[in-house]
Amino acid sequence: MGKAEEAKKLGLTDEEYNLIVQTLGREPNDVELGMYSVMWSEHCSYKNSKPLLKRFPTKAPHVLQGPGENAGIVDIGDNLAVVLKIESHNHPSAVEPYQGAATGVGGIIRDIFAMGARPVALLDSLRFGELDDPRVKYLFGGVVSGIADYGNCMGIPTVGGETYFNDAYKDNPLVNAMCVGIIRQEDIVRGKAQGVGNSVMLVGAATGRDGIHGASFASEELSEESESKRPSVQVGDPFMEKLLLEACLELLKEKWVVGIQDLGAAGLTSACSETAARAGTGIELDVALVPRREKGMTPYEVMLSESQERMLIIVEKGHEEDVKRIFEKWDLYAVKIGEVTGDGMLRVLENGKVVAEVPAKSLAEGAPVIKREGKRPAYMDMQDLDYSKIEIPENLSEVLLQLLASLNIASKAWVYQQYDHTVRTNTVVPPGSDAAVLRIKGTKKGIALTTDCNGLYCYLDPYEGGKQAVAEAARNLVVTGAKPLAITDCLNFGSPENPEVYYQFEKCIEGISQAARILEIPVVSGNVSFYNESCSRVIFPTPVIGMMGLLEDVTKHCTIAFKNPGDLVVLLGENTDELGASEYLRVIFNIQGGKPPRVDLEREKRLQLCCLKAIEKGILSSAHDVSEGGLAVAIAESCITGNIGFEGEIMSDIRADALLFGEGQSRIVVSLKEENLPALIELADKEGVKAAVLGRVVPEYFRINIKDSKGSCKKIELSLKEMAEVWSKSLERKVER
Amino acid sequence: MRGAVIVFPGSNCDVDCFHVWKDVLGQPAEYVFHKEKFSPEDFDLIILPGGFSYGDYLRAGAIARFSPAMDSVYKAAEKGKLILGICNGFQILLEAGLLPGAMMKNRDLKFHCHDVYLKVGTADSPFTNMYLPGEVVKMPIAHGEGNYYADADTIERLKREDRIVFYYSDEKGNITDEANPNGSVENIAGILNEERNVLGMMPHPERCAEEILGNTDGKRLFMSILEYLEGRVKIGKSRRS
Amino acid sequence: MFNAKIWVRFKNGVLDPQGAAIKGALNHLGFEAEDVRVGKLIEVKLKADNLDEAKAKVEMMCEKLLANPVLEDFSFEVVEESI
Amino acid sequence: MFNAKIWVRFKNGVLDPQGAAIKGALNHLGFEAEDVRVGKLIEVKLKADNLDEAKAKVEMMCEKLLANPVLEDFSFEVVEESI
Ligand SMILES: Nc1ncnc2c1ncn2[C@@H]1O[C@H](COP(=O)(O)OP(=O)(O)O)[C@@H](O)[C@H]1O
Ligand SMILES: [Mg+2]
Repeated sequence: MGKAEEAKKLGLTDEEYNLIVQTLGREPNDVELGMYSVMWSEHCSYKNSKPLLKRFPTKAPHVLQGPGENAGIVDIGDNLAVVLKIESHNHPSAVEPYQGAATGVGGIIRDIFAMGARPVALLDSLRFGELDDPRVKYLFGGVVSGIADYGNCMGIPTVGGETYFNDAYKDNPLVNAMCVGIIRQEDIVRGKAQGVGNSVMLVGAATGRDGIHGASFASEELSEESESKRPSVQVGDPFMEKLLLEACLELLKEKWVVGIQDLGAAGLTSACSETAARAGTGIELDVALVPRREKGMTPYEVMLSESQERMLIIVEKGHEEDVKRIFEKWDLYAVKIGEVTGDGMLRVLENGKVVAEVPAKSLAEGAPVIKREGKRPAYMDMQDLDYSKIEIPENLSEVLLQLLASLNIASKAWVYQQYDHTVRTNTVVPPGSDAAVLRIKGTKKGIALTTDCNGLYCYLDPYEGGKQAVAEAARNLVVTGAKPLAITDCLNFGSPENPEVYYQFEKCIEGISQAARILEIPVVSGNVSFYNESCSRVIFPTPVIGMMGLLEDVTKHCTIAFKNPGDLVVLLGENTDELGASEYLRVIFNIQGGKPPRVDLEREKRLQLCCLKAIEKGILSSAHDVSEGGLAVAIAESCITGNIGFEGEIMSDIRADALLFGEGQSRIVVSLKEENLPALIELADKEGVKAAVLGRVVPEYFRINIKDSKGSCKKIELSLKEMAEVWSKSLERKVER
Repeated sequence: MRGAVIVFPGSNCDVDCFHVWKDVLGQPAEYVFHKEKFSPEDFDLIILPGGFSYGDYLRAGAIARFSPAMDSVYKAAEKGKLILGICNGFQILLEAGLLPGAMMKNRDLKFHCHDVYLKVGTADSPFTNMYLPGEVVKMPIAHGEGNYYADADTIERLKREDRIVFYYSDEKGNITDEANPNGSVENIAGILNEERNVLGMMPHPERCAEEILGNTDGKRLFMSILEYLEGRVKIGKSRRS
Repeated sequence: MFNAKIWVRFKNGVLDPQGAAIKGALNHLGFEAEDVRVGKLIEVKLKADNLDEAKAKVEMMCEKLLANPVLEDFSFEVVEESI
Repeated sequence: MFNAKIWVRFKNGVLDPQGAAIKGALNHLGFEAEDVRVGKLIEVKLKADNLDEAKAKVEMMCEKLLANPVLEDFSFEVVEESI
């Protein structure tokens, strides 16, 4: 087989192959071709997404590191910074759910401590098909225990995430993991191979034949054949990673450490070429020096292995023994495998003989960018739904119960109770609220964390869906009392080669950018995952927004639970006549259509400011944003989590189901002592936010009356017990059955 | 009172225990790395923290018990020093034979992280003298292998000698199967050795010892230790006379 | 009634973190272990009409549930229970 | 070099949660499993001067580390590696 042909088999296009030949001035050998093929895969090169990602706002005075490094970094004062990043492990999890998810968690943790930060929290954003399918059930169970076992063993609390079920994800589940770390600003390190003559060392686990070509695997759609590619799935060793974490953090206190980089997709090839490219240097290494787990590995295999729990470390020459000493303490090896050079080449030797020699920059950054044209999907024209044809159900109490039982709304306790979310004793608000809150020991501060995205919204209107994901994430932080500071995003899409998918991608990015700009929340890191499709279906476009916010005084945090009988319940924001894309239509009428609710970003901004100020003033007892399931579900959730009831009356001419279950945006349900009402009203007036009393917190029962101006009246009446029962138990019942 | 927290490879509640003893109780605290030995005289309290020593590979706590630091722990236990094993620390104490019985995987094979109610079995110990016997307290658990097992004779003896410190219970103190999160025999959540100076427990008192974390029921355990060490309470008399 | 003994092992080349940790512990205790691999031993008592059927059933069990073909190999032995 | 196969099983009378779960799953799939017990298979390659020494070593390993006498029984087989 000719080289060009082989290149094609490895996924390189003719144009790409020619460029490689031109760059090298010769044909690449097998090792070089393998290295190029993984580094220029979509997963490593971002060749399909780069130009669009530039549209994100990424700058703000508090951004210490934006996209481009292992993770983003945000200044939070007190000389501290927060490091954050989210990443997908969708394809590995579709093939081997337990190990796929576990190694996904392992990988994102390494990204955080590669910056020198102590990881303090994990979040996981999950999407699966419907649980009635036995294979989906197997995938879901495996993914959750994989995440649990890895994060729990590491002693990093998993404090939040999301869990959605929709047939769109049946063949291709989404498993996104986010990690957050804290660091003193002077301790920040970067993944740069600086200083010619400095030593390049490999630390952590021995190298085996794991996951060779994993990066290209992630850049293909799933097919029957993917099953046969299974050996590329790696096994995670969280114990090894825990030792690696402690050893690296100990090491990184030393001034003579120049750079550090985790080995993820494309293993040594990626770590070496990226660190060299960032520093404008080269690296020469000898694969014979790499400790192996298996006999007889070729240079090709060593360079492309994706064995987990390894790091590349660049130290000043002469400090190799110091590195070894630190790693020995943790029973880990550290081996010098090469040196930083000045010629910009990544030169791979085997026992002194050159087996590959390519420009590091060309490998890491040279993949030709692919410009694509999007095409508005035809289905978008069918989204107009005539609601007048949908009859409002007679028994709205029953509807509310059905919504509370819907797995997209019901409690996710079955998931997050398998995650240690209290280790490190910082978790002030555990999973179960709108966002998790962690204190930062040694300061008065706290951080709040969330991930959000509604794939159905993004499917029906990618631009509005993108906007909404950012708005909702920010709102979820704000209701805890945190000011949103930064976004990390994980863009999960189908194949970019499909113009309709590309359109979704472009529009989602526009929506995210627009919302991020107006709400003033920069994007500091992220990840793109394409090819999430099978022959029968493409996933919903799912740009997951991970967001982090800051509380100046963590004791002032707020939760979603109603607290005191007698408290007034007030709606901040306005009810709208929107029903499109709602969980209500999906669950009750089996309709996934209509226009998703629209976010007025200026109004959203005022609402968030008002809520933040009210929490800061200490006048609220609880705050919970209205999202899936609408107003009735939001109130019910505040009741169930507070183990307390509600009674209220709403006057409105909006049709009853839209009022109760429509997912109109920019609304927050708060509760407060009656004496605080004037202060809240004053604040709301000042910010131009509507505030309306909905009712009161009462013991035990749940009653909402709605009346319109014509005097017609509808009601929901339920006992707290029956609501709590379906909301708390539905997921468990479904999985355990 | 000088406290030591042993750091095994894979310990991850070491910092939490250290924080409670030092910052919450205001006592001197030190980490002891598993490769080091120490003299029993060096410390008044030795904490074996939670986590996944050696990844909990093979069996939880099985490998950690061979650490050099454990040699010193045996000696300290013999000398009557207080040894507190929490979660993985409890598992290590069982494997080490400092406490009777063994730990198995939770009966539903799942990791459990949530609050549980505990009925105080005995307040007559250096660790629980600030609780009332029969009192119900709330503490978080976070473990995958907390299913305590011992044969009937051992259980009988633990009861007779009043060595069961906590039982999983409901909010009202009823010891029911529903309130048992992991399948432990007789809902046992924590036990003492014969001399009452070694306590192993699965729940995490260090995670509920500060107002900001929403629960301070665990703080009294550490305060009990201080009361005892500072000689303000005596224990064990009722039984031994 | 038939008794099956099923062994499930990691495939060659697949990382076995448990084995590695146990090897470390054994060597620490002074045993000279060169290599340790940890697998599962699953004993199943099952009904079948005859030995062949029992074997076929066990094979199916392994393929469907007991072993994960991505990572593991299996082997088994079936004997009829002597009453 | 010697190869040891070690089986570690729960003692009779100790409830085996994993076995119970697998039994449930097998029956759900339509296999008629009467009883399932899950144990460990630990394969150790070790140095020893002769077979007897190897066996003695393996016995010690089991007693000290590989099995927990409160819960578990063990048995093993050792063979010399054919080179
Ligand atoms: N996979 C998960 N891991 C951890 N926590 C989760 C997961 N799924 C949901 N949660 C938690 O459950 C709560 C409700 O989630 P969700 O319904 O997505 O909230 P919201 O609608 O406010 O975004 C949150 O606290 C969330 O962090
Ligand atoms: Mg919310």
